[in-house]
Amino acid sequence: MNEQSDSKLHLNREHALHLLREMLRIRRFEERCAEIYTEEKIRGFLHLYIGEEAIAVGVMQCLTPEDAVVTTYREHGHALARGLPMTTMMAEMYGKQEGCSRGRGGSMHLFDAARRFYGGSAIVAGLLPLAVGLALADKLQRRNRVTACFFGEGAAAEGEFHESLNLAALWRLPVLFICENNLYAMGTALERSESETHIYRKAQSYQIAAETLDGMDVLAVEVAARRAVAAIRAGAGPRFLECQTYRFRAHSMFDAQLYRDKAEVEAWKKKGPLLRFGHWVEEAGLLDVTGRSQIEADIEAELAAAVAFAEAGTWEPIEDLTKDVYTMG
Amino acid sequence: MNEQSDSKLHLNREHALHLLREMLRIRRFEERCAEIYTEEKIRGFLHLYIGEEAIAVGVMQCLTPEDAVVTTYREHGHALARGLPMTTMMAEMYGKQEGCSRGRGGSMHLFDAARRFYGGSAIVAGLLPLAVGLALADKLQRRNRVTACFFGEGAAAEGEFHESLNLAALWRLPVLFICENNLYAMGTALERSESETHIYRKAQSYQIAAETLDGMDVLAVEVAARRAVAAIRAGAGPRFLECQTYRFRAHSMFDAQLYRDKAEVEAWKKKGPLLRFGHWVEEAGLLDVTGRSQIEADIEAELAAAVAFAEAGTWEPIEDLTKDVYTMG
Amino acid sequence: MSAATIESTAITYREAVREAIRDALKRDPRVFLMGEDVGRYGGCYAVTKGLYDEFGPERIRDAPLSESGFTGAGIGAALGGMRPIVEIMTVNFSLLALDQIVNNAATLRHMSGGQLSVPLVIRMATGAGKQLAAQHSHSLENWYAAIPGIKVVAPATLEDARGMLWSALEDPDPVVIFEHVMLYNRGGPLAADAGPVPLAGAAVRRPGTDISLITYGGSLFKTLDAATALAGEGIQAEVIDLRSLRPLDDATLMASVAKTHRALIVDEGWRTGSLAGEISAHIMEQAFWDLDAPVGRVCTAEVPIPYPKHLEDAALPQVPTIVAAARALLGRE
Amino acid sequence: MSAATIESTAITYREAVREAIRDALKRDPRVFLMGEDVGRYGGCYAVTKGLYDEFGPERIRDAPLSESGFTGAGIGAALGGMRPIVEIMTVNFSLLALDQIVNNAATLRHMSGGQLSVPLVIRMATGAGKQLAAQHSHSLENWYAAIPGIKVVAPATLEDARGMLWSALEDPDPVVIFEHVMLYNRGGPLAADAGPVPLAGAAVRRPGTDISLITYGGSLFKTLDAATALAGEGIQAEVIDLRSLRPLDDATLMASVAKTHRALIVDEGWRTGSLAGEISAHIMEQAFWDLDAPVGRVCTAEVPIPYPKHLEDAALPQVPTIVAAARALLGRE
Ligand SMILES: Cc1ncc(C[n+]2csc(CCOP(=O)(O)OP(=O)(O)O)c2C)c(N)n1
Ligand SMILES: Cc1ncc(C[n+]2csc(CCOP(=O)(O)OP(=O)(O)O)c2C)c(N)n1
Ligand SMILES: [Mg+2]
Ligand SMILES: [Mg+2]
Repeated sequence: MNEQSDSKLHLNREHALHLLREMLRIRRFEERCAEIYTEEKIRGFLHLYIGEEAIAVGVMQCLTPEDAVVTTYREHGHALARGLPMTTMMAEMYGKQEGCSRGRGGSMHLFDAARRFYGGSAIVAGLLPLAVGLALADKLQRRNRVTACFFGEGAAAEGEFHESLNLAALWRLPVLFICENNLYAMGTALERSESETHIYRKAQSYQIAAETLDGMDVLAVEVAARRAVAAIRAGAGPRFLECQTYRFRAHSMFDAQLYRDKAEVEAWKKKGPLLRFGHWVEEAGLLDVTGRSQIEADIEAELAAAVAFAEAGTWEPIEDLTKDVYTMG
Repeated sequence: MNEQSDSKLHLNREHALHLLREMLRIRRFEERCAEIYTEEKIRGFLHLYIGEEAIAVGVMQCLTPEDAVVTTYREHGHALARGLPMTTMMAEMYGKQEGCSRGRGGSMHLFDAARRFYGGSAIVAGLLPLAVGLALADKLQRRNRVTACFFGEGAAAEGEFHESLNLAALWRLPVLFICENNLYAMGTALERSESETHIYRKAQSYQIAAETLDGMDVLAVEVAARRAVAAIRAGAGPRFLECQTYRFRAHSMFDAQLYRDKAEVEAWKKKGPLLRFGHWVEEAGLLDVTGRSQIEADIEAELAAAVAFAEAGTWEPIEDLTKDVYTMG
Repeated sequence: MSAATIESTAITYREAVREAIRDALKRDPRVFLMGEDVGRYGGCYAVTKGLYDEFGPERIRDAPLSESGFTGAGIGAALGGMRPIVEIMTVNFSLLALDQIVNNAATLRHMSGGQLSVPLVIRMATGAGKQLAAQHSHSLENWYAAIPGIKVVAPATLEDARGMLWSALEDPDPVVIFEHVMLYNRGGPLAADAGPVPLAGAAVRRPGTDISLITYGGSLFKTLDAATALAGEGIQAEVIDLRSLRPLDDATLMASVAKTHRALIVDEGWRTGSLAGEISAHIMEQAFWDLDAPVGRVCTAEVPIPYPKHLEDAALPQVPTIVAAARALLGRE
Repeated sequence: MSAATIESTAITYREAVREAIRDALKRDPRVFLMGEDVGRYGGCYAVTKGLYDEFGPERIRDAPLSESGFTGAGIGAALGGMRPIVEIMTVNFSLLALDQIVNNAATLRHMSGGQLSVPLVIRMATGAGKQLAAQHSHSLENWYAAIPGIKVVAPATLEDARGMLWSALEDPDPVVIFEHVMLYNRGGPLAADAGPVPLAGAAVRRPGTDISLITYGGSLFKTLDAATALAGEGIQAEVIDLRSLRPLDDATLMASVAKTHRALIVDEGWRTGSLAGEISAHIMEQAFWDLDAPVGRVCTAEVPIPYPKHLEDAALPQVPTIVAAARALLGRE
């Protein structure tokens, strides 16, 4: 495991178990969502983060409640790691009005203003400019806050990605860009969408300090993010992390995955963030079988409560359809 | 003057005088346009290329009639160097139907399909994707042609610039990108619009071979362009030239130029492409005072004919207003 | 050819589009398809499944996430002598390419004094109904129908899905084709020799005398169902499928209104600024004196489409709302 | 305050907008202006001249050529507690920012279940008349007026130019302000204490009884001139300035039509898909039985605007075409 000397990471038992638990919460939540999807209680698009949990969990350790988070349609992991309750998230997946977006957004549009979680967007690269603006507001108001902005490597081909990086760098804004490079954008492999497949080099071409790292290693992510966030808070402007990762499941729920080899998927699964970190925690004697079962049981209980909450949730009345299009009226 | 060893440039007297004459044609044409503008016979926006003539002239030496040219609203120089007749260009400036775009485009929208001159666009960076497509058509049809695409450094901030570079590099398309870095986009200095002010480095971040060069030196431009075009024709994919230059005049006709120092303008004028190359041609004994006068007189005659042609031109009948919106009807 | 020799096969709308693309690729070497995930993935709505294996990566060209870039590249390739079909996954993402479409594709011919031609076809999915929420459920057909220099069609039937792409590729000007997401799974018989279908011209899908129901694309079948329901009440509704959204076929519309004296337009666009409004204005201008009642509109509620099914349903035109609006226009409430 | 104490100064529309921005910057520290060349250059239409020196680079923020980027940054800054004014040089370039406006600014409040607020003001120039040709002469107000979640205004008078920006900044939702390029040089007196002007509500600019001329923005003064010409022929035209394009003030429109029984809409947008069509449909739906003649439209010819003056003039609504259309509606040709 990566434990660089300049890290401020204090890896005691408590923290290690916290990381494990957080990743497991995401994994179990999504596995359950996939099941519920087949029951047709969750509909629309459902993009699972399974395999990529280390990134959201690693980065989120480095943020304070004052910081902001901006992400994509593949955002269950970020939302859970940011502290959104599983209950309101699950209700949102169902489309119930007790959901974190009142049920209107569903899987792709989780919001939580109190936790400064700004979505949840279905337009690839569409929220990058918004992250720049949140950071600009902080800078103008002299608040020492960071905006963490997650996106896939597919977003790097969009013009909005470049415009955003340039603005953030030019104006030295406190944005942490996190590219979740899972090698595919739907069915398009990175080498078929980018002439330069090292995404961090694109960031460098804006004079943004950038690095690539093992996104399957939660400690590596936390270390890198902690360093980056510290630099940002010190006024160094934006930072960019390219996290190498892989999605274990289909792009959305239905996808024959003809564009990649089964063997490739299996090889990556062996590097899975839960597998490796779980193993390490065990090896290090931080967790025995009973402890692990307890964690799983806790999560199962949390999940059961979330599902019950969602099931018990209510539908927004049709009369409210046009409410909130505008603030008044 | 830059005469690198790998250049295929044969700088005999004839060619030197040709370069001088071509640059002078642009200079005199635009000076006349500016005068005519004050007479209100030319209207709308008029963006002068004065100071930047070496780029269009240098690059155009390396293209064949089969190659394509795509440019911006500051395109008189490219059009003249590409061989568009001064007559139809001047008629276009007047808005007469004898103009190269039937008078409908004016200064910003010069077209000449026969010369594969595809405009002339008023949307910054808007034609870059189109250049990519022209090159794609050539590649798909197995034609060994180059598409030369000119744009200002301001365009580099637009998303379309990045999307285009990536596509060209990814698909190894025969595009020659020429950035005319005149340090300002309207009133915005480069360092206030780009975090990385070396535009060619942006191209490199797409794995495109790119270089920066003295855009005030017509020979340097021709040498670089010749090398780039040769590589493109050999199948090496796109090439990128960042030409350092300066516009001597206002952005368009009206502009108080409060955003830059008079001294800066004067310093650049000393490096003017006509001044330096004219001087060099003289020093090298290639042209005496009479010869120079003869060139000027020839151009003056060409210009006089162009103005007469434009003046004698006719207005497109109002009944034809909606003609050509569609091919039929 | 005698009727007996014309065979027809059961086919879905998705397959009809696919066959149209396959045909075009076989017929004309200048044709190629370009868009996100059209190749190895098989298309986000599985329209292009199999074509990559059949035609290879040059002609079924996967593009990076760069809507503006590859749409513009399509324009350039059309200028360069190709016949590109650009697929923008959905109209929602086409906002990113609008500059290319409005400022380049639509203007180049006129602005160049007739010198340049942009024989480009752009296909995109449109519409709601799959619970994809606010950023994936737009119907912006009217925006496109407002752009001089392009043609816009919305095939609703299998014949049109198959035949309009054919005609679009033969057209020298840019053509935008809207495919409603809820149509892809619709099946039915299609004649084996189904050929090109002209781009202009509305179709009377059901003749009637009491009211003209004017619609297009994904709303056609809802409107036909509404007409059936109305017939049960003794109301004979004429159903007109616009098919071409630009230009509009005023002759067919006005002939119908001259007969029925009443018109209702069903359009999945948001009401304000909808194509329905434009058609209402056309009837106002050309058939005012024929009208026995004001032209009505059934459109989508003016709200970013919400995710839950009951709210999505409530936001969109539905058979009961169409029936009720038609009844009201006939004074039968 | 007695009438005597209210002073008014001669001012141009350009200066009125500038004063409105200056006021806002002084009144509210959360306000800042962001856009291309708004600072050192002074604005492409010189609207912001002098503000950079007065307020500095943080509050008069020059942005790179990145319409999507800085518009989206404006949305984010609004979410972050600021009150940004984003200037997009002209509506032509706003196509590049439409994704941000449609998919983010307009949806965030609803889609988040009412949690988020985007108090953003976007200003942009619109319209033709300066011989800037096909890519610089659009009037796409109707596209914006079709987007649920934003408000759209088009101030035509000095009072509105000054006062609507004020109200827009106090509005918790995104507001788009269209400034017609031909208005900037218009001058007149403006009261020194000119205050905020509500965003909703049309204004009757000239009362009349025979026909309602409905217009907005750059076409207002042409329409008023047409009304004067019509008065010379004994036709009393009522001129209505929409001011707010979204929402539309139906009450004022229908009250006028109820009185005049005839309406003509003057709109610089291309005819098909124009706001004029939407208004015609509103009148159809709400005042059909009041009409003595079909509602007419004077719009821009459906063509990329050409450069030469005579063709540009021919493409746009003009006083004589308005007068002729009004006469025709009154049966006086
Ligand atoms: C602008 C835009 N274009 C296309 C799509 C369709 N789409 C949704 S996700 C996706 C792939 C994105 O890949 P990446 O950014 O790598 O994220 P990942 O799904 O791998 O996490 C595509 C093409 C979209 N949502 N938005
Ligand atoms: C998309 C777009 N945004 C803004 C403008 C307005 N504009 C016209 S030219 C220009 C500056 C462009 O600078 P640069 O690319 O460096 O070219 P230069 O004029 O220096 O040759 C701007 C901002 C435009 N035409 N298009
Ligand atoms: Mg990916
Ligand atoms: Mg420049």
